[in-house]
Amino acid sequence: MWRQWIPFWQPGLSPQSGDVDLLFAGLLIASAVVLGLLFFLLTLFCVRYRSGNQTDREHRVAKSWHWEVGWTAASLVGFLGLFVWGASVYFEMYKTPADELDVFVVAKQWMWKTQHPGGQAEINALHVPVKRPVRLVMASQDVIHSFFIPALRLKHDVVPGRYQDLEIEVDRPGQYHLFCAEYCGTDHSGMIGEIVAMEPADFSNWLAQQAPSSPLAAEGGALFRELGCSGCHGNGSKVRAPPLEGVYGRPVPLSDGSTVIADDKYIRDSILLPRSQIVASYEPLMPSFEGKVSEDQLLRLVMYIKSLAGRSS
Amino acid sequence: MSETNYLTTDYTLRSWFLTTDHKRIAILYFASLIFFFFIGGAAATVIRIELATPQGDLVSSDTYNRLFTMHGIIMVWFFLIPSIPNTLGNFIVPLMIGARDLAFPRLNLMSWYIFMLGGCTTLFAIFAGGIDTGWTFYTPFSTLYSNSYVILAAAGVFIAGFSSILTGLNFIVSIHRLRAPGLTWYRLPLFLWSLYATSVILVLATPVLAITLLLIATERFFGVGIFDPRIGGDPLLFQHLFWFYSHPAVYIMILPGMGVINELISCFSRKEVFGYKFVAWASLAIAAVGFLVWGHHMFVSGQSLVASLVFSFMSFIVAVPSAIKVFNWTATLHKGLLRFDAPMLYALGFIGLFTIGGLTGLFLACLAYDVHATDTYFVVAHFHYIMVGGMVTAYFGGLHYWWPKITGRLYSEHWARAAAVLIFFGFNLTFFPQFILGAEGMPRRYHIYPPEFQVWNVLSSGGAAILALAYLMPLFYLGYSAFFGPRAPANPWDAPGLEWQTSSPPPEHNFATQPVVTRKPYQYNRNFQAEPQNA
Amino acid sequence: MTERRPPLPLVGAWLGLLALLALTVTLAYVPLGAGNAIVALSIGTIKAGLVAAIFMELRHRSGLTLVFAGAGLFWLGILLWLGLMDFMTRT
Amino acid sequence: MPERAAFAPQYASVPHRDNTAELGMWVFIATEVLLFGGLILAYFVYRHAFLQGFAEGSRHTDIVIGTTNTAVLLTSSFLVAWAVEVFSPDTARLSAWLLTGAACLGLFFIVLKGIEYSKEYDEHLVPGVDFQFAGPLANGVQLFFIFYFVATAIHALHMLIGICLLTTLAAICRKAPTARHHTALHSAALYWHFVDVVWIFLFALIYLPGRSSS
Repeated sequence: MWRQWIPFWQPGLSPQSGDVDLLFAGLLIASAVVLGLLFFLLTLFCVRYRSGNQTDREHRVAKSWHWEVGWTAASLVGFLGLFVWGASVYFEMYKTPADELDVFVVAKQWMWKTQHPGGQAEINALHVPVKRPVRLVMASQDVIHSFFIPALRLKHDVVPGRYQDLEIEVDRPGQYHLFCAEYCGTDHSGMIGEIVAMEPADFSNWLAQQAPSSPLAAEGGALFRELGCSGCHGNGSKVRAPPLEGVYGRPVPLSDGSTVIADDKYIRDSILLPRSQIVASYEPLMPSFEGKVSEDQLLRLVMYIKSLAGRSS
Repeated sequence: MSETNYLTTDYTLRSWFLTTDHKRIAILYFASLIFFFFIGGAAATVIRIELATPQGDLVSSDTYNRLFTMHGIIMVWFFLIPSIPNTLGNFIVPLMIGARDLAFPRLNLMSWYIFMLGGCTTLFAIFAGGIDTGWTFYTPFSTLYSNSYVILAAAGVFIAGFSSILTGLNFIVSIHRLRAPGLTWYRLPLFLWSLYATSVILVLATPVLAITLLLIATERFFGVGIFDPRIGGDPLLFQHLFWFYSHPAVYIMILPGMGVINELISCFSRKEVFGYKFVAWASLAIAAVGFLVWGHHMFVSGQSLVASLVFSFMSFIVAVPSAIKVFNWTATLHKGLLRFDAPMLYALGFIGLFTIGGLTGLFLACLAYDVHATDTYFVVAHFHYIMVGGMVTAYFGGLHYWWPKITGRLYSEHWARAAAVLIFFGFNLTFFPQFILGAEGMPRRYHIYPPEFQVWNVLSSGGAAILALAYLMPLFYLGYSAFFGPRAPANPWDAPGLEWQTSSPPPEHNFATQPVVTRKPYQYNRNFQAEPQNA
Repeated sequence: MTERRPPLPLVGAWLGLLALLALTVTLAYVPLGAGNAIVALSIGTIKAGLVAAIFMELRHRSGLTLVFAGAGLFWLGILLWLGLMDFMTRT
Repeated sequence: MPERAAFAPQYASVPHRDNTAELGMWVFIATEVLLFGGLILAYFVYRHAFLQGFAEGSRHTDIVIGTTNTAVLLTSSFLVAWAVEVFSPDTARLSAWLLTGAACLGLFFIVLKGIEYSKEYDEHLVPGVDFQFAGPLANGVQLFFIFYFVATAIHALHMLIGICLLTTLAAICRKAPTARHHTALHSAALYWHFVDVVWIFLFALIYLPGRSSS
């Protein structure tokens, strides 16, 4: 409610953005109190002690431990309070909820390409259902971009060379700005788009109406054969390579004795840098696909391997 | 004039360009900085005119990107960082410590030549076609994708860095070794404490920038990718290295301004600075802790959660000494005899603007809010409140304060006050709307923006027009006074510092006899008359 | 008669440095796992300390010079500590 | 203008000037530490990420040349320290010889470094010019060699500056040394020792990792 009293202020539209707005209001109030006090004192002193004014100037004080310790301690306590508040909201924002919808985002100079698991692709737009957490898996093809939705008070840089997860959730249907917030070259200011939040039913309709392209996982499966991955990882191949059925989301023992969870990042790295993390009891034979597959193809492969998660090897 | 002073010892060009007199070198720097300030200002003017409308109708996107990059590079490295240290500092430090020159006068001259070489290299890069990476040179854009003169511009900044290092080295050693007899550390004016802290940062942070720029240039020139993600390099490593310099560099820019404010507040309140030791040590605390906070530029970059937490915590800690200073300045006014000459107007403006800049800094240190505000106009507004509202205001204040000492002439008080007031209003009108823009989510470095942001942008552009005019005013009345103003007495403000105890302008070697310091700085008697430090 | 021979500490430091060099190269070939890096850097630090204390005459210098010499190292420590912190704690 | 004083007007005495200069030199060295510091951070970050690659890269450097060079540099540092210790107008010739010796050792270091560079060029290990390395560790090895070349090149540049300083001072010692050259010699010596210290660490970071395993 209090947000409506601030002119020009659009309230945030996700569960967390309310907390961010509250934090913002807290910061504003704290600043206003400090500024108000300061300006009051400055004005008071400037008026009372101006050179033309006859007033009591005896007993001037040059230093005072009490005051110094007082305002140092007060600022310290105030600042620490703000730190704790800000950090706790931050943790809340980046918490991963269960049951998510995955959407892939590829950033490149100067557009956002988004892709739903069913294969529906969008450019500079992203349709999402309301009140449902959506996990964005973001990658950049070239330079650093930053995925910024002011209405959700959320942004994250997309650094080339790695996947970046970001959870979003929109409370109310509508159209909201999507900006690139990290300077990325000539058309940086043109790298903007729209987040379209819809009621779940509308969203399903929308998905169904999109050009029927094959689901990402299916395309990934085709790539899997095209690129020759199935030659080694497939059933009954002569080369001994780890089977990929049921791998996703499970711990994988590595040759150096450690284990990793086979998430998106791990699979991506295994395709690009296959010999950095060797699965225990396998030979490091796989060639690197660095430079041979685009980010678009990579995410299809990842989706495909993910779709194998349910099957047992 | 019966005696010769540093300006009248010799009139040849050679005597200026081969001088080792710190005062003449300060003048050389001053002239160069005015030049760079107006180049950077011109770029800002075009940017603000462009942003008055949401469409990109004045310049193309490529030109716009080159303009804000040029504005940033020129203003940061060729105006703000050298501004107070190399002009006012160069002139005043030896006078304040009662020395005949800095410890290494030839190094001082060399630093100016290096600075000019760096400046010319950068200008050449700008006029040969410009550079469009932003002043931050983020990889991999700067190394792999930008089609502009990155290496040349980086070389200019690299070269200018050595001038910073030499200046810092000279100040540190001079303040340690050349203090007049009786001038103990706790008798140093606070301007020197803050310049000492600044010098520590200059000496220890600048080399990291140098090596970072060198790596950028190597990567671009040879095509080897030390930050190239395609061979496993990490663009975030670049950001760490860059901000290890560039965040402390913010304190390089603001600390000298804080130093000047101490001198002004004390002189025009006719009172000792309240809590001298706290203010002095706060400078060093800012310099030291300022090195531990750089990661707050990277909260959304993908650095680890632990790192973000530590850097956020440290960022709040570093705000404490700044707060201490503001409270002490305010307390200094208490029971003073306040005169509102132009330097004092600048000082009061500084306190207000710096406090707003500092408080909004807390918004950005605050993890959850920074996620929203970083890379928006909120950041732009915040650092302009510190850099322009803080540093440039303090620079103008200091310039007016020491102007009679530097030139030996008095300026028109009326014009000076008018300019101070106009700058204050123009500044707020320019930059306050940008806080609102940022809070509403307008990203920075946007050439074209959605129309709903236009109202605030028009206000900001209008303020910028006022600010530009206000910044031109001193050029005229100060310029006029330098040649035609009335002669200044040795101590026009009746201040107690050593620099006021020699003639205006000072003789070639500053003091006719070696001053001996007998008391603390900023002493005034019961009748608010200055008690000189050396009497 | 002016002394022409090198003072004993200098010779001692020189021979010590060469001996440490031999030691560090030898130890580099002994498999110690992660210990190899620690050994190499520790011996390097001792060697640097010898050069600083004896060749650079720091052992005869006052506190101020020591502070100046140490400042660079201290700030290098900050750079490495906070810089590496990010990369060590990434998940 | 009156004849040149023995020291500039801002100083009170000759020792005052001398220890001011030494202090300045130490500030300069602190700056240099941070210059190499940025590189060292990059080294540790990538070594942390590419442990095997860095070990492999290290095995491709020439430890014989590396060790010889370390010994050469330590010895030249010793000669410079000796020259500073015995410097006085009547032992100037000895100082001159010692400095010449140190400068020659420095040159020898550069020559060996050049040989090493050319060997690495033959093995296609120069990133940006000719880098071919097959196998899983290629990225780590490439990052290692980028660090290797940048760090050793900057170090070699420092060496060249140092050699020029030592040669100039040797020439002065031969001709007309005065007490005021002692300060110059002392500062140059500090610089030379510092370059030596940098090498001690570069040696440990570049040549030693990965020797105990294959």
